[in-house]
Amino acid sequence: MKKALQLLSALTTGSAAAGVLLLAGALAFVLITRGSAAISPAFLTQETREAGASGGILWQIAGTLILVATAALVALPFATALGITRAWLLPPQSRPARVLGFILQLLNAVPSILLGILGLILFTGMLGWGKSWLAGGVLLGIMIVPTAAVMLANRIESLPRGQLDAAAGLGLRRGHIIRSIILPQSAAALLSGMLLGLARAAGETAPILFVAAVFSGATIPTGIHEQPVLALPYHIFVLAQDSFQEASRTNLWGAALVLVTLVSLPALAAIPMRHKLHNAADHA
Amino acid sequence: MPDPILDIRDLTITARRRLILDRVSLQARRGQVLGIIGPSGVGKSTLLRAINRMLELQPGYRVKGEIRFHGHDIHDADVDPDTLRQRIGMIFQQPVVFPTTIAKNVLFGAARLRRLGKSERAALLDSSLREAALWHEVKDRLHDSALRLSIGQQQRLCLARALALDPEVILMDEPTSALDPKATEAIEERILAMKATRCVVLVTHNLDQARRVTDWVACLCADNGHGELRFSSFPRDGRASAMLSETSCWASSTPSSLRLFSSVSGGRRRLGRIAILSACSAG
Amino acid sequence: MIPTMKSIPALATLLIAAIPSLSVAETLRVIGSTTVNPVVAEAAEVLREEAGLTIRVDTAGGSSGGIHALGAGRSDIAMSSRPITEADRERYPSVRFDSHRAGEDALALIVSHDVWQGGVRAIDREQMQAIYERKTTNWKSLGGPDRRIAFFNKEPGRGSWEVFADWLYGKAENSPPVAHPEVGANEEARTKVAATRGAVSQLSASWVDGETIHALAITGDDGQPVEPTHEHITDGSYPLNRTLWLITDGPPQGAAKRLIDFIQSPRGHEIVKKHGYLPPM
Amino acid sequence: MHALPHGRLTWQKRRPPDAVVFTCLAAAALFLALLGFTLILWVREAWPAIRAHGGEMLTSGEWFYRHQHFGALAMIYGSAVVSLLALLLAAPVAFATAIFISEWLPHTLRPWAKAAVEFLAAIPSVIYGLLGIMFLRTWMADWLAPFDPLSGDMLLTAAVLLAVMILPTVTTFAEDSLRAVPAAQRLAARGLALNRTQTIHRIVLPQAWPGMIGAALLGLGRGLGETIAVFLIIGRLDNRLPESLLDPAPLIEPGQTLTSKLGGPETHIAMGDPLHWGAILTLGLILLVLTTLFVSLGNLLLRKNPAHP
Repeated sequence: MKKALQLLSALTTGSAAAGVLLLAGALAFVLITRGSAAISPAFLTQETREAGASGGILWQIAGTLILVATAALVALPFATALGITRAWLLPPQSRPARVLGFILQLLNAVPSILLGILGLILFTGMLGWGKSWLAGGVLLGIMIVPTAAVMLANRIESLPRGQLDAAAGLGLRRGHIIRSIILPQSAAALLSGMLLGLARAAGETAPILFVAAVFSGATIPTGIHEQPVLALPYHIFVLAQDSFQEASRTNLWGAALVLVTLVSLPALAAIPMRHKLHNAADHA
Repeated sequence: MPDPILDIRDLTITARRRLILDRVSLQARRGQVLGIIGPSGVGKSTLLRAINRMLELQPGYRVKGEIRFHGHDIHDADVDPDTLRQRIGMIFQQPVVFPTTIAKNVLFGAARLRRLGKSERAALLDSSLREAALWHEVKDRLHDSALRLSIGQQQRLCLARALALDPEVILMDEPTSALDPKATEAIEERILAMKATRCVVLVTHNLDQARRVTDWVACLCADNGHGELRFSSFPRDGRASAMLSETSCWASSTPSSLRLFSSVSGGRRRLGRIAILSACSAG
Repeated sequence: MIPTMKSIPALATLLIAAIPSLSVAETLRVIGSTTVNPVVAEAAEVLREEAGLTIRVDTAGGSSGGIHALGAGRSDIAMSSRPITEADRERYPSVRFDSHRAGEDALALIVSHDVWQGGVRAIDREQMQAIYERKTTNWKSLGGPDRRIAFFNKEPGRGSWEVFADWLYGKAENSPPVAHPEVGANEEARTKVAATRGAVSQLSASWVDGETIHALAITGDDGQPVEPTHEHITDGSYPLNRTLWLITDGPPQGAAKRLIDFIQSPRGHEIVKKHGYLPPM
Repeated sequence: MHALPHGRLTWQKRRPPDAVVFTCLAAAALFLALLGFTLILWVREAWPAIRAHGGEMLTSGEWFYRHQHFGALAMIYGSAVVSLLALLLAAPVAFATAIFISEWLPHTLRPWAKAAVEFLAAIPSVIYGLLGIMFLRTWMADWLAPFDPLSGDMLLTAAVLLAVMILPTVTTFAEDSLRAVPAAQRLAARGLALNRTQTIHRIVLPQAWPGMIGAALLGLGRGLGETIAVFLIIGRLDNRLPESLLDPAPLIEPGQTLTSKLGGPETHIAMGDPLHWGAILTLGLILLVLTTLFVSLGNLLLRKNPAHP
């Protein structure tokens, strides 16, 4: 009886895992087969025409890159500061450190649509920017700060205690220790946290829906006030919801494939770093 | 006798309601090597870390009593602990080398804490490595990674790194316990050389080393569960060295010696043994 | 010394501060109804090539979205398939709404192919009210197939709903509170009705292809069904016609004036006709 | 010797503020203050609606913004049903997958399995929405044809799509809590002649169970917050409440969740009218409270095992 039970358990869990693997494979297969039909140099370098039925997705890609770059610039300083504050500046295991850690984990799970509405309150309501790329960039930046900060903090906590003591023993101030030991040795974790965050930011639609993205007519912004961008996720969102002419369907799949590739690149780049950190975390 | 650089009076340290050191008093002077000896776990390292306020970097420690540096209590509000640690250097049992070149390691503190020109930097590098007796072994590979040095060389590198800040006091926490005899001898020779211009506080549980290098020795014991100063004397003083070798507090914490100790303490035998074991394991 | 990561925020603030000084050519902002959008979008592309005007067209929020954007000063022109109402004027007292006709259009009541095949070809106001208020729920009672009625309502802010409610209840405000599955822009309405059995919704007549979706005739009080053809729009016999408006705050100037003048020019009329609408009366 | 003056006062000079530490603390405080400020602004702008319609929002299922009715019960029901159903569909598969990856899968293959799960997690929600429209909508319409659904867009379609979307989240955190059980315990169990299945059931699961519940709650939190994919395929029909709690009828009807309303057209036009805008913001607050509740509960449960930071 024991043998049969073992086989049954292995089979059920195995088939579930196989199912998940199959699902991932199927999604990739669908995206690649349907999307590659539209992919061509022209598709990536021309602007959209006839509401998505023809032309390329140049400005959508450019817009997404602008949003992601802005998000990185906005998020980096805050993620660094929050990570170092939680893991080192606040006494470890003290109440403030634990509370900050808890807040960061909550912020990580705030629905992105609430960020979109937060943008309406701040940028449209208070600052009266109308649709602006900067508003979108800031919101996406706010979204990825917790992810990067938590990864940085975990890495700092696993840094070798000896080096920190030795540096303090020399009379180095906390600022020196941050610059000379903590940052250099945890930069990899911060970078991979940022990359994971940026990968998610590139694919988000909800935060940019109200304050940053338009469907047509925008190219490279030349200011802040009333300067929206096109964005790949928003382009797909509008096309998916609205038009179904045969021509725009292939372009729609093409845009989807480009977005998934764009999103997977930073995530893939982060994998080698995360393995290194994972091993380091195990040995520390 | 010159007035003491370090004057510790009734120092009492507790960690989360557990007493570790009870009313320890001792003094250290320039031109002298003060030895602190005793079984492991009696609080020698904790005492050392209290002197340059490294203890407050870990949560849960409370320090009472006075530690005077040049007659000025180091816990006064206007004392900057970082500047204090520049005046009181520290060498750990396990040498800790930063993952960078030998030169950058030596100047790791000085380059950041002093405004040094290029030539001053080279001069300081030269003098520190010489004072740590490491110059000849590394002078032509200063820009190699320090991680490739032997343990003994790494410990001397740490010494050079501390000396680069020209501290008045050097605290050494069992600096040779991880080293081979040749490296140990090199360190001990450096301690005797440094004695001329600096004050050295050496924590060790190597009796011969204490006899060889210290001018004055303080023996900490864990009589009733926490570290106490049993006595302090000249190491080579006949009476003191005899007491040194046979007093139980000095003996290493092997069970046999514990039984001997508990019989002497009479009635509190059971409590004594438990307290000792817990004290030892805490170290 | 490792280049400190802390210098990046300084760089960011510098970059963001420098941007405003860069804004050069003023961009004409046009927001509003998806019904008017195809005409304005094509006109904008023409003016962009020929006159180098940078015109941005956005349809989020439909007619009301455009009017609110104009009222809040977030847009230069509002595209609307419904006229300005008293409520709009009250909400934005300081705005002098100046409406210009871009074309005429008929709002059709479209049904899916299976309903049309089933024999439903015309509908009158009472029957439509019964459907809207969920009193009639099966096409059988209208001489159609025995199938549930799937009414898709245009989402809030869309001009089509206002025109539909005005016709059904005299004034949109008098329409009863009732909930239906919502569809957004014209494209989504067309797709949903085409893909759903027993479906009916409101859509500009020019978007009806006559194969997957069909436009019902409206039976007037005299009992005569009137199809939404151009003749019936011009002679006013089809009740559900509406004007496509381009609305500005005060008389239009600069780029706004050029866009409106172009759309009201003969070349503009060609674009209007190309998209199935009628040039303004 | 380059000895500095050994005077007593040299180590007493006032110390200049540590610039780096100051910027770190200032930036951290600024970020939290910014969020706090927007939360206060949010509540302030929502307050007129809360005061006027607060009770009604939680008790009535009638949302007619044109008639100043702001009952949100139908949307709360929609969000709850879609997320719970998604979790019911996703959790068994996710737990089984996590168990397989952590207990059965040979070490060398584990990175590949994790890569597949992370690929599913990396796919943006708009792509899931697109896949939902292109495939799931028609499949659900055909599959449920006997029940004569209005169209392919319904609560059930949203639940199925959401199940796929939260699968990676639940699997990853469940696998973490399984890995948190020390390998030594597995060896000890095998040493006592327990086979792998018994080891899993007797040793690993009893310890990892709280963490896996935590993983499920995090998945639920993620599901509640999903907007774009749900918006595209839920049909967006307001005020659809079931007769009784377990009445399955609404599942095959179009519906509305908190997020599909928040991401929809009304938010665009609500800003003009304080009451309508306040009601929309209150929906946001309700969503925030629900999500925070489940996520913090999930994190607490996950933190019970050592591996989770």
